[in-house]
Amino acid sequence: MNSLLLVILVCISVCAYVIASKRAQQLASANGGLRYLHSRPSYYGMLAAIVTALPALLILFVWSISSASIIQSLVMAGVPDSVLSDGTNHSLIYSQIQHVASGIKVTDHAWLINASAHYQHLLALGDNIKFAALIALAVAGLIFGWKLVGPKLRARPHVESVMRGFLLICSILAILTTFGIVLSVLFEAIRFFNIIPLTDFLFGLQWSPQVALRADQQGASGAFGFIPLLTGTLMISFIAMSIAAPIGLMSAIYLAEYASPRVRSICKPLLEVLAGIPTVVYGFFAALVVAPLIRDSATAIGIESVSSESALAAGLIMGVMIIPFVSSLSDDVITAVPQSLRDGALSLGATRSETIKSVVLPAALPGVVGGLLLAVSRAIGETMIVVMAAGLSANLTANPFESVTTITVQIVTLLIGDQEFDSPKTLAAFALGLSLFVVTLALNFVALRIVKKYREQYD
Amino acid sequence: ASRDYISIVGSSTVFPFATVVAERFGRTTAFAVPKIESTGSGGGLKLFCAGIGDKTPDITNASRKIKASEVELCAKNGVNDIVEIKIGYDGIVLANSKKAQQFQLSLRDVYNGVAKMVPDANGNLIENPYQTWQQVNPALPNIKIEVLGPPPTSGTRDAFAELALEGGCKTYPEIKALKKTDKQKYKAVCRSVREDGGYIEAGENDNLIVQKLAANPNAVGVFGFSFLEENADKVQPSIIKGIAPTFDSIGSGEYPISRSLFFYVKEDHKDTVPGLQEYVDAFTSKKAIGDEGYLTDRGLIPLAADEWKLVRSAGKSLTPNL
Amino acid sequence: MSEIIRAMPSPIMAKVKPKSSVHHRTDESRLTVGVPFIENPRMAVRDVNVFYDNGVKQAINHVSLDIGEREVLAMIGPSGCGKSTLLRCLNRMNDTVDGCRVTGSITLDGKDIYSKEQEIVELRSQVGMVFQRPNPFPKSIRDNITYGPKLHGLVEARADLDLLVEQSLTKAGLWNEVKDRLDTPATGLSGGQQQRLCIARTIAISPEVILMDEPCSALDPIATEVIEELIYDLKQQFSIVMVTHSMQQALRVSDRTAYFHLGDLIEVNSTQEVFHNPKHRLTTDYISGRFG
Amino acid sequence: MSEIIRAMPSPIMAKVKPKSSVHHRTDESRLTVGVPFIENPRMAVRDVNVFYDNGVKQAINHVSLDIGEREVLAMIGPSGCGKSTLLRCLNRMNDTVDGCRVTGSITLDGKDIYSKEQEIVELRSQVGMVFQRPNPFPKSIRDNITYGPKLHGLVEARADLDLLVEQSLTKAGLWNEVKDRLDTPATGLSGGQQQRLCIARTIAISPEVILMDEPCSALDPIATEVIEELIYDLKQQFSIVMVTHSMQQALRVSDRTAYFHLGDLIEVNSTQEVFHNPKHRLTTDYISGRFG
Amino acid sequence: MTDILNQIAKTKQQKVRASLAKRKAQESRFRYYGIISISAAILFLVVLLSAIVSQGYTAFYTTEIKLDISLDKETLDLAEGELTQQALFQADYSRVLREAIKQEIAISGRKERKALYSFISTGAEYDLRDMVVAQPSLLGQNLSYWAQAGDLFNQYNKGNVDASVEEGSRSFKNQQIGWYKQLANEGRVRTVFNRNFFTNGDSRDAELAGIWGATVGSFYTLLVCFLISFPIGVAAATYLEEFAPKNKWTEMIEININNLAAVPSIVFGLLGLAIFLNLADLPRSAPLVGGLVLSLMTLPTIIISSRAAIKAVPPSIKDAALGVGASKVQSVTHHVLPVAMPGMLTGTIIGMAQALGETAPLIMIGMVAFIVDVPQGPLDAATALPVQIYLWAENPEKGFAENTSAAIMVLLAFLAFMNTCAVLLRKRLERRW
Ligand SMILES: Nc1ncnc2c1ncn2[C@@H]1O[C@H](COP(=O)(O)OP(=O)(O)OP(=O)(O)O)[C@@H](O)[C@H]1O
Ligand SMILES: Nc1ncnc2c1ncn2[C@@H]1O[C@H](COP(=O)(O)OP(=O)(O)OP(=O)(O)O)[C@@H](O)[C@H]1O
Ligand SMILES: [Mg+2]
Ligand SMILES: [Mg+2]
Ligand SMILES: O=P([O-])([O-])[O-]
Repeated sequence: MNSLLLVILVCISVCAYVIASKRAQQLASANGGLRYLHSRPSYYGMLAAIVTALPALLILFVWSISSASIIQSLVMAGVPDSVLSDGTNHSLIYSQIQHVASGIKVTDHAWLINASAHYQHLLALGDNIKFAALIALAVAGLIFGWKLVGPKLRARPHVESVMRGFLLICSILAILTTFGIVLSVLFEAIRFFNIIPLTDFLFGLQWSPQVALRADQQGASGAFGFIPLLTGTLMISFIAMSIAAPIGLMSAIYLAEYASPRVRSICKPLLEVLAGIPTVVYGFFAALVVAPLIRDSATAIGIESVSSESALAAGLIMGVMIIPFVSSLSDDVITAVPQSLRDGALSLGATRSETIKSVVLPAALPGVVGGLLLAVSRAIGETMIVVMAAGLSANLTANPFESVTTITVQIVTLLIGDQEFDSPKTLAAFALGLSLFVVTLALNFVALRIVKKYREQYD
Repeated sequence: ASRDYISIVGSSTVFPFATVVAERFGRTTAFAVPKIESTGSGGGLKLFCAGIGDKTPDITNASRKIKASEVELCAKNGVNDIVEIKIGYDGIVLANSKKAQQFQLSLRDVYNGVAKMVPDANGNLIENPYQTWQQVNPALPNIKIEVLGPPPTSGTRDAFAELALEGGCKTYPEIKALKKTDKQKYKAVCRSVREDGGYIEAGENDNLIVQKLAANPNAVGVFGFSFLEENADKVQPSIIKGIAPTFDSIGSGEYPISRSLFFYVKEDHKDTVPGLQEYVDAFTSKKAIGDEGYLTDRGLIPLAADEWKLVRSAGKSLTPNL
Repeated sequence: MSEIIRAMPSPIMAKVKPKSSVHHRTDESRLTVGVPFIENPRMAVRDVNVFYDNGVKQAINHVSLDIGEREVLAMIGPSGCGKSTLLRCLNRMNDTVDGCRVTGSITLDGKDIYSKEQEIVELRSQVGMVFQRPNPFPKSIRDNITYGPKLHGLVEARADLDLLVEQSLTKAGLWNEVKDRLDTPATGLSGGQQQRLCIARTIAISPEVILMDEPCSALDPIATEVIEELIYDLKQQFSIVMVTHSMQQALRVSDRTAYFHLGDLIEVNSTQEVFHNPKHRLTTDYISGRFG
Repeated sequence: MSEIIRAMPSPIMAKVKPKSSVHHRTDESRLTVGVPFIENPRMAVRDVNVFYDNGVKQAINHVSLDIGEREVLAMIGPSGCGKSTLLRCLNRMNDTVDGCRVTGSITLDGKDIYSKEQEIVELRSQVGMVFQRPNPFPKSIRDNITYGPKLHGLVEARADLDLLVEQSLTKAGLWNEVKDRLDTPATGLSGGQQQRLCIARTIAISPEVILMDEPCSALDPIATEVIEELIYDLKQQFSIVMVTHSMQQALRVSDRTAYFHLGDLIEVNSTQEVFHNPKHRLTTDYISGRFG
Repeated sequence: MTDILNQIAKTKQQKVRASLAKRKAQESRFRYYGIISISAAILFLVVLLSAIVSQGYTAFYTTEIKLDISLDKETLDLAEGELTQQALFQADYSRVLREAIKQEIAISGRKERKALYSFISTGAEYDLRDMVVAQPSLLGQNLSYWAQAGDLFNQYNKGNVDASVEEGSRSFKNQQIGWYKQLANEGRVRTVFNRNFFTNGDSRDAELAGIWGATVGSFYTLLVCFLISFPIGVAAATYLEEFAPKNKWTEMIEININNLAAVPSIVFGLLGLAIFLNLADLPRSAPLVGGLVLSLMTLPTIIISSRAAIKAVPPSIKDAALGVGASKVQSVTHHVLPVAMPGMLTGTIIGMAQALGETAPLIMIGMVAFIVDVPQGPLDAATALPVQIYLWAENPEKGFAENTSAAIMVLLAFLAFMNTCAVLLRKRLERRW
């Protein structure tokens, strides 16, 4: 129905475009050329098409949003008071009516049959009205658009302001959805903090969120201390960074300063392949290859109590994943150091490595640090590697051979099985999401500021 | 557009059976293959009871019987007509890696190893002090207590708490006495699981637990018998009260931690969701859950013949039986 | 004025054959007008060709030229004629350019700087360079000066370093302006001060020759004036080769001037001679403003 | 030569007060030396100030100047003196610069181009512009030429368009070089050809005035020569305002010359007069090469 | 005051030379660090890829067993009388196959029977059924039929079962190995290309499981993601870069968009759950929701890269257009956007490639179900490639290990394909000024 309507609307708009631009053309040639008109004929056409389609589309949009509730109130108005009065839930009754109408349910209550018939009738009526009204509106728009054509009409500026409006709406949409959606996490998180005090969450040392699902069940006590998760996350990120930072940085230096264009053109994309591999693949590799390997070799050199899901395994693999991230950011920053600084050092007789160490790196340092911070935020937010390779036990430990858990892992675990947002358990996922968001946001903010400052230095 | 496939949620223990049935059902009929999510019995029932209509599941699998509180929740949301189908038995096994020593446990050992509160020498309840199995029982190996088990959304967890923990708990007369005086406290003591790291909630995926056991010889896992069967090459069951979990010992009820498996169907959806009736029919058929049915190959312990007949008739007629 | 141009056939179009392929003027190098060779040169450039892009593009054609002691040699010519290229060959800064190749010979005090034995590090400590845009290191003023000497291990004692800083800055005419803030970042200085700092930095390693590539083109007239005075002072001690795009500047500061055109060295002679009595038609045209 | 400089105090340092805050020379605008106003001007600039950065920085101070019919007016002056800024005010290209504000009045044939009624699109079709670096659209040569006319609906018939392409390119002296490859990308042309294409593109919309901002500074001497000849031809039909950094070029092609200094219009007069008989001290210094 | 400069000049050459050896050693050491780092990274890539390939390539072929079957009505459990399509469809083909294999291998007892029956995949039944339904004339005939082998048999045949392991910890027992050898000696075992892997959806049987379902799921997800994020992203970037006034607000928006690009994907999964499933009441497990979630994630990436592409358009081109009298909107639509389009597309493809590899947010919105049927549209339940990998990786059966690796190979191939497209696009459309 809607798609047919859309097709018809498009057709009418195309008509509007064609006849309006034709008319403009005729006007122009009758009056000595296009200079007679304010704008090119196609702009008159576009304006007419906009006038035709835009109001109809807007009304269609409003209708789609509001029709459901209008119909609901109309249908509910027809339901006998006797049914409504005995304290039943209105929306339940309405869904019952809908089920009957769509055939899920069979019933012999007369009022229900009547109501569902009413419902179906309204639905059809609404569709017809919509259809007729929109087409009438479009045709009116077409006529209006055609009438508009004239030498005085500033068609181009009008069309252009519609286009700008469209662009503006898109950017507002992009920004608002992202914002609005962030707010909704905030909202759920606030619900969580209404149950569990913020301080308990932020400073608690114990994490045991699997509370009872039902009244008659014995779950965990519900300790929502965030610290063990934070330390676990930080430990894994730290291990990852201690792999990624030196390797990434040295790779970047080598590629930027030493490698021939040929080597560079081969190695750079190869490194970037590492970043392109889906993290679930790394997780798979970490869990099935690296973790047992670490365990075996640690036992071989006499370290006991090595967990099969050590922080080390997850951290190492995550480090490898982040290498290209560090290297490409550092590479950018290093190549952005002006050649003139290198020339300055070289012309004083510095060797290449001396130039790099004493001039290029210090100059690039803020940018490199910013890049590293971005990489850290990436590590903190990484999910699949840790879900598959790190553990679930919220140990508060500094031993990398033990298993730790991370914020992201807990978010996944908390929401599997139970997705009703009515217990601190499920809401805790949002609190964790929010804290993750805040932490990465803060890191990014700082990192971007540093990088930007650094860029400004040389622009 | 209304949904044209069956939507199933629920128990991870029943998941491997349900998927096999669903796949066969889809391949041998004109209906679509049902979509199955493993959410745990509790989680599944919660979703199931959220209401009727397209957006809610038609069936939930459960590795325990539905609780009165859940029936209430369903009713509150308009889910009144529920059909319960029992499909067979399952044992809850405690297992560890084949590379390690096999455990011989009593229910009391299990209780002392996993419970949150245990009685000390004087019978006072204290936070569980045991760190190694040997402290629980000198006959057990001297390794750290590290039990990987399911979270509260899981039916296995409920059954484990009721059968194993409470079973061990009851062996202390003073606690047993509590049942009469303070039922609430009794439950809290007997069914609470320790939270100091000895018991690790390993999520709904039993396969994952098995994988982790295989990699970590110190850990003990809690999961359904069928997973043991499939992974007999990697893990070994602990012997509980002198009885190993086997096909026969569970079927006969000899093995102490055995339970029934179920699924629940919304009768309301019978006429709307194509294939629902047929799916239930296929699941309850002799070919599937009979003595020689294909699910027994996957580790399902079949119902006794007369019990099956009852289930079969409920499945055929699909009349609400709760 | 424009009428005049129109009346005359354009000198360039008429006379200069367009630059074509590589090696196009193989044995015309001796065509350089004036006095390219002098007695006791510090550096001697002989029949040098420079190619870019792996030989695809020839930027310098068979240039031969001497650089004397304690003189300022100016290189002038229209944009793209190869002034910077030749200059950068003199301390092998062109080595850093991928695909750049140099043939012919360049000697410093008689030793071929392109020979295998030549250590580049050493060469650059002898032939210093000052660039078009001031490029102080993003460090303190003091560190900018001491960077080179420390690198080569020329000075060790702290006191010597201080002395060195003072003397270099004094020579560069910057001491009085910065003596109170030696430890502040060099990037905080004005453009002209920065350029003098770069000169001081170069002086600090006592090079024999200083190369300057349009050292004033990024500076305002006042700063230019100061640098020009400085160059006048420096030539008492160093040989200076300087590229400039301003004929006036060449006239003001240099002793000898070399005029380049599309990679050829057209004319070289004493500055007075070049400007007031040019021998080659192209030089005349350039100086009288027919092009450029 | 350098000795001379050393002997004389720098004229700049001594005489020119440094540019300070906004509005610093409010009523000195009449101080412009020479003949800023002429009879029957095409465009008239009256007491124009231009501010950048929301008024923080004043780039043009109270400039008044006429642009006559069929003449080439050259604007010269040291870097940063505001030549480009004033030029871009003439077709309101400065509107695109955030924070740029223009006061005073500029008229084209008596109509204020900064008035509310003025359609910018129309203004720019009357006052065309050629930029410093050639900037052809990344399209075919033909499309480059026809873009403007199509935009304004000047020409409809396909045949007319072809004719227009031919005539514009012919006027820009490019027809013979490109007539066989009108549909190849314009970016494949050499720099000089591109610049002529840009001129052809401007001619194609038949502007009344053509503004050129250093149109030759990115070109080699030969291409420059060609463009200069072209300008000579164009002035038979158009008014041309041209910014140049080369005094020689101004001398060669312009009828009148305006000399700017730090945002002030110092002197304007016939080119011969400005170069051979400058009235203002600053002009003299600039022309004699004391700075720049 | 000594003239230190003169002093330096005198001793310089000697001192420079003295320091040279050490400095040169330093230089080459530094260089080696760089080489070692790059080699380490690339080595890891090679190890990872070769581990995956060596484990996964066997999934591309599968095993079949030749059986002499007799399609008589009795074995098929077909009633006498009219043979409807329906009846043929529901006949008992497993019995036919089981009888056939029992003829080859003599067995006794339930245990052995089970062990032997596991040689034949349930997939063989369905294949046989489809064959008979398509060709009812086969009924009553005896023919030799290549039946799809069961998982363990298949694995053993492909050499993925280590027979030297002690029998107790191995699912494929010695007796079965004996039977295998017997069949192999009779020439009844062959290895063929595994079509199932590329045409099937998920399955509980490793030898039947395929990636087509997940591939189609990924396709719909990406399609939705593209249709939403590309137009909005490009329009937003155009507005912000070309039309928005440059002030504190736009700067703030820019910072926020940059930050959003680095928000962990799992947070977007949370959002999807809260907004699209719980608030907007969209169906669970649907590619539509997956696409929406991923588009929120890619939107900032697309906006950022599109802005960069627009910024990279030389302003001289805009000036040129304005200079001949084009309006701002015209200069943007006629010149800026066409020139920036390759850059925008490249950024979009890269964003899409990232989205293709995302797992965590899809898990949050229920795209982790067991789904056998290939989805027919964006509202059908589906999984996606990386989620399928995740699911398979946790399956205990041996056959899924190779399936997992093979699925990874396929996913990597897709990613490589997309990235190559991006590179080629950039190369092809990139213009030089
Ligand atoms: N790195 C390079 N690669 C390729 N060609 C180059 C390179 N550097 C310079 N050239 C070319 O070599 C020729 C000479 O350039 P050079 O920079 O030496 O000229 P110049 O006389 O210094 O000009 P200017 O006055 O503009 O600085 C020019 O044609 C230039 O394009
Ligand atoms: N967009 C801008 N924002 C702020 N200041 C500007 C801007 N454009 C130019 N200016 C300043 O205005 C003054 C005049 O600049 P303008 O570009 O007009 O000089 P010019 O005479 O054309 O110099 P050149 O010969 O270098 O082109 C300079 O001080 C310059 O820094
Ligand atoms: Mg140069
Ligand atoms: Mg300018
Ligand atoms: O997943 P469960 O079977 O333990 O509910």
